[in-house]
Amino acid sequence: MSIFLDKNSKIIVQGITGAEGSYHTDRMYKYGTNLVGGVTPGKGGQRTPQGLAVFDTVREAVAATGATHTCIFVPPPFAADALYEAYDAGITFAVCITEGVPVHDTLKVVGATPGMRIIGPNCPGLASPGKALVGIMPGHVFKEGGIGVISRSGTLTYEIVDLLTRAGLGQSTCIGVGGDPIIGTTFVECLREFKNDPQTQAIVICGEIGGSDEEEAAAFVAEHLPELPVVAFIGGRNAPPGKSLGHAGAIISGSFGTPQSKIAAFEAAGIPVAQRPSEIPALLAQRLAVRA
Amino acid sequence: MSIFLDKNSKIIVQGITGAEGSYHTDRMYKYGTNLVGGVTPGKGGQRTPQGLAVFDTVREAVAATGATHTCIFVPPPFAADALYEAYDAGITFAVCITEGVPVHDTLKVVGATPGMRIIGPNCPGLASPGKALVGIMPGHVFKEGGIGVISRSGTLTYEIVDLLTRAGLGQSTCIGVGGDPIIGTTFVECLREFKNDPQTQAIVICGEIGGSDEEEAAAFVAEHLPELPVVAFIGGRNAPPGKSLGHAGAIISGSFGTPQSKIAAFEAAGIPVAQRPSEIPALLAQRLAVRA
Amino acid sequence: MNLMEYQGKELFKRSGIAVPSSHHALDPQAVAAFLEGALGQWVVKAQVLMGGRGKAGKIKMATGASQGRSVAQEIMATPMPPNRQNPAGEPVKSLLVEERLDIAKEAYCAITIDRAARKPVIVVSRFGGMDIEEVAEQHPESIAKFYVDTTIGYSAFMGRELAFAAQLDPGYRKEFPAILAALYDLFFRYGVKLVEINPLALTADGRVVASDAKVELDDDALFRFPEFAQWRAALPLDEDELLAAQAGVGIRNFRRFPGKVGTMANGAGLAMATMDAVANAGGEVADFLDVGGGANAQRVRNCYELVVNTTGAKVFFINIFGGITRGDEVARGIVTAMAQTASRKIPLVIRLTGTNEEEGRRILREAAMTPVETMDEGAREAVRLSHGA
Amino acid sequence: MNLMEYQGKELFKRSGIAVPSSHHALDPQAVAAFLEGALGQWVVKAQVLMGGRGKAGKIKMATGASQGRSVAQEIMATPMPPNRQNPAGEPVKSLLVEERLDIAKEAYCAITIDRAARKPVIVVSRFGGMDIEEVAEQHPESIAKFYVDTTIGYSAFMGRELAFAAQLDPGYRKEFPAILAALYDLFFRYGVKLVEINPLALTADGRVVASDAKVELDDDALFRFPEFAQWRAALPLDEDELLAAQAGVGIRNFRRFPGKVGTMANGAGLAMATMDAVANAGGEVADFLDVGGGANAQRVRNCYELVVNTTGAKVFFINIFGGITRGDEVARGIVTAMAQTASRKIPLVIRLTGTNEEEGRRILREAAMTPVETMDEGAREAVRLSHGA
Repeated sequence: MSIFLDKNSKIIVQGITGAEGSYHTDRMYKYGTNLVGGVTPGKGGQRTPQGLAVFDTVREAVAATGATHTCIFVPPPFAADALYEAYDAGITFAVCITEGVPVHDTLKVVGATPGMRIIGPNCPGLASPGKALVGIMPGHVFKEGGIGVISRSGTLTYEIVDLLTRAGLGQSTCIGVGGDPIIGTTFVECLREFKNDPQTQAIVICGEIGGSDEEEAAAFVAEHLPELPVVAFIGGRNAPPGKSLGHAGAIISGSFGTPQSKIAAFEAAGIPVAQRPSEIPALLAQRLAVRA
Repeated sequence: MSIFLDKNSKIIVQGITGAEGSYHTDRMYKYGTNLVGGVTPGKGGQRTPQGLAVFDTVREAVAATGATHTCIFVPPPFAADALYEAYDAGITFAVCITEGVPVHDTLKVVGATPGMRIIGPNCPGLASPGKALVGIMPGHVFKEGGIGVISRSGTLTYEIVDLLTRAGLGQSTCIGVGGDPIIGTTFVECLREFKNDPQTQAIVICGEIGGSDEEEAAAFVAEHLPELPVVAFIGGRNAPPGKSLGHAGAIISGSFGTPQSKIAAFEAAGIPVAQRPSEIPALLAQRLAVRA
Repeated sequence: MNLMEYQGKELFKRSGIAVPSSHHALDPQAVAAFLEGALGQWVVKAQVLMGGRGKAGKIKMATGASQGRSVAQEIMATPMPPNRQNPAGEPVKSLLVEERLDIAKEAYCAITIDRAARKPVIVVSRFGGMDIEEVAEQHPESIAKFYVDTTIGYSAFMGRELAFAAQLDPGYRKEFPAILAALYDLFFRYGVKLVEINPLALTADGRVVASDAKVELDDDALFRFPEFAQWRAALPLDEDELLAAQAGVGIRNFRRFPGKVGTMANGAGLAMATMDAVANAGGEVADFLDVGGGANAQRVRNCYELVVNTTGAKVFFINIFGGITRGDEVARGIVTAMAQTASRKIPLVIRLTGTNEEEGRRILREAAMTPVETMDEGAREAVRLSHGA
Repeated sequence: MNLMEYQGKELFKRSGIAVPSSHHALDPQAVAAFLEGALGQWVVKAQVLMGGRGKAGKIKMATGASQGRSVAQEIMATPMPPNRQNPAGEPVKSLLVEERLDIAKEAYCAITIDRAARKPVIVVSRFGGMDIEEVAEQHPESIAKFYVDTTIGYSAFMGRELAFAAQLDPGYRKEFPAILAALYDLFFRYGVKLVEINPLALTADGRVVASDAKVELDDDALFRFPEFAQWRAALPLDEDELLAAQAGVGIRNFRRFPGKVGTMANGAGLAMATMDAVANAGGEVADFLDVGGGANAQRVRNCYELVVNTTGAKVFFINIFGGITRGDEVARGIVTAMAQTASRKIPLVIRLTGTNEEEGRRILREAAMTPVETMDEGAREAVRLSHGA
């Protein structure tokens, strides 16, 4: 198995003829992702270089292809509209790559689309190696296997996945949940899915400063996944309070969101916290060996 | 049994110390309804003449009494707020007596309170005879029995119930769904409940001009309750188009909401339509006799 | 409350929907003054609530002040011709003088509340400028609808979907989602029951403009918009509503008809059933009247005087189902009301139930009124008396 | 974007929240002019973003023009004293002259977005006029919160519940739900991240007035409100953001620190991890810098110049994880950038992965730069070079 995404997930791309959309459509297609079409209003009837049908609306795309998943590449002012359109057309899984979506837009969409799983916004997407890749992640770093990876960042995730792959530790599903303060799917929601995934034998949590997603993930692991090998990493330990570093969500406000609090939470849950990404494979191998 | 309401339903009154609220609280109390308290902001800590506790907020009332049902007597500008407060406090069944609620308020409340059953607004409430009465209906016309009654009006319902009672036909639950264009619970939703109520042996549908509730009820009966004796009445057969008569919802617009359409729908579903209320008991007795 | 075209367009302007440049004029002189020195052709439109202005010759072109004055005079000279719903027609009290658009295409769009779906519904057709019910018959495929989830509200994709589904001319596409956004905002902000743009014009130079405006406000929401009170004054009076308000009953609770049997009941449903009962007994009613709760002496008197003085009633059938009120109290109220009124007397037929109903009927009999036991009996008796009268 | 008090109060006024009558003055002369002939006592407040104005002597009372001028001069004479987040302090560029309220009680209310609940949260306390974190420690029972369901929005019961739960003085109760309604409307309408009234004053004559105003707008939503652009000009510049914008990277993507190791990475998470790697290797960074996607020659050059010219970097550690981009292309870009720049040269340590990474490293070696294979190795090397420099 794997979570959220597999070989048969039928996926469309919203904004498929835009610069970003067409570039990443090609990469996803070449990875072997089951893309079934795309949407650009006014370009219905065209075909992409890969031969994918372009539709004017998500409703038409879903009717013609049976798509259940969407990957959204549209500018920030239109991201909420794209998500509503997907929801209204019956899409159940949406990945929103767009960075810079107003936080109230995300807040409202998350509240008004019950039953649709949203990954992001401001995220690199996700991959179930060997099956499908949705978003902007580089396919070549992945290898199919038993490690679930959840992360708030992009390149750092690829870095960590690359380290895992080089160490022979393949992945079940890797999810970049996004760097914004409000995101559609949190670490805990990913962990809840991993809990029921037989392919996933261990988990890497790649957190960063800001918010309390890491603390909640630690508590969830302690309560629901005490037996599972889990390793964590926290980026931004040396960040000053009051300034967000790159990600809108990576900000320490007062006593909230500090690396100390996150590290303490992981350690209290029995989860080792790597000092540097390069330590992750060894920590993981160690935990897997103890279990076996 | 009965639907929506029985002897054990724990009921509060919102606006319990107002003129309307206190008057009808007394009548409900004397009927034997299981009232457990009421709400008037700023009067928390007082007691009603019946000895019921008054709370400042619905949240407090629910926490203290375990109430699940509410009956709302507040002026029109505050009705939506009262319904939201009930919803937020965990109330699952709300009767809104208030007449003159802006239609957009009702529209928004109905869309934003999934899982809470709302009767009304602009309705007389409901009664499960011998068990409980919520709203402003006169208790003395009812008699416990096997007839379910659904109606869009108030006094006409009492008239019909009175005719049934005098003819020896007791009632399971009688619901005045309300006279507004947008209401929380339609005929079809009541019928769906009656379908699973062993006490209900037959149904009287008291419709009126405007909307398509009657047509939908007829279709539902034909599909899901073909064996159940059902009798209908339509008020306002002699109404002119374009003018609402008393109820905001009783209006014929173009070809919509005409008595002809409603009568045709009932007849197509095999439901006899009484020419006058006084014919209802005989029609019902006849249908019950055929079945027995 | 239905708004006049110029009022609706004022709301459109506030909401950012393009309308033709225009001037609201109260008389031909004002039309002439506005057109003094104005270039090009203008349209002078009667401001009335009734439909069919074009066919009735109440929309005319004009160039210059002098022609403007003369067409304005023609339009205002006669009221709108009567129809079934407005047997008296409707006087023309003001005019809208409007830039004449060079129209390339006409479409239709509206937002209203769908009762069955319990959602706002947006309706669009590529055919505008004619009655939408006619379009529904002749070109059903041209009508596209979208039911809006109120927890989401309007979002631009809805406008895109509708434009594609209704096959609007591509010239509309770019602006259409934003026009619907503004229209939905207006609909939601002002508690509107119906807003309709028919036609929504695409001009030869590519603008999308609301060429007409129909707005129905929710009477129950007017308390939130005190600014609309001044507009109400400009609307044609609904005499029935005015009379009802004067008598102290709800404006929806009284409606006059041409028959001879006056009626009154407590509760709208019962009042409708009372009308039907009179029809079943072979009579014709003079009115629909819901006296509401608390049928006390003052209220009964007001209602009696309302019916006797403003309808052709020859008999007054009072149908009270005493749910909570006591029969004897209602009876005393009626007797007192009749003793106090200075209006002319017509026979009363009174159906009265409730606690102490026998006592009530005794009181009525003693006051020489006709108590009956059922609605049917009362209707028959009232019809009989009306024939005799 | 954090607003100054006078800007926040302007938004409050627009939204119908009562604020003291006031005048925004740019210098002592304007204060004096405003107070010429004004009766009673007034408060002169420094308009700065930093907290702790009272303790810093930047809020003073004044009666009359002459005293107004002199306290204004005193306040503007020195900047706000520095603290850890603002080591340079903050100059006082303008003043708010405000009616002095006769305050009977002070409460607190705020609306912000709760990340964990993914809902707006309204926070109320009966203790106002002090730091809310202090209140949370000393009087936790005085703080009441309400998480708002965005599909419902604000409704008056929330204000009633909060007033009871926070045990606000009964004097607040009547107006409080409407004040929160206006505050929520402002929060929602302008895409606000935090709005805080501290204190919300109850005056001796029973008015409820926002005595201070703190508003944080969402930078990502500013495109919807072009009217706020003029306000930004009045705010103290964040030099890092300005420099980032000039270099063509996002305003959140660059931040300076006192160390000697310049850093740059592609991706915010990797850039943070790069900072951490330098710290792990015993060094101190000169900056945080996310170059973003497409690390082409022009972008690399801009970033290099940004770091060399504005920080104390003695070495520049470039950490590129070539997810999609090719290693040789990035290497060529870096070489070209270094050839083109006119800025002074410092040693480069470059960690580069991706397709054709060996070829990339060869290109770098030939250009006399230091290619490394891992982030840790690069950090160690950069720290070593910075010590040597």
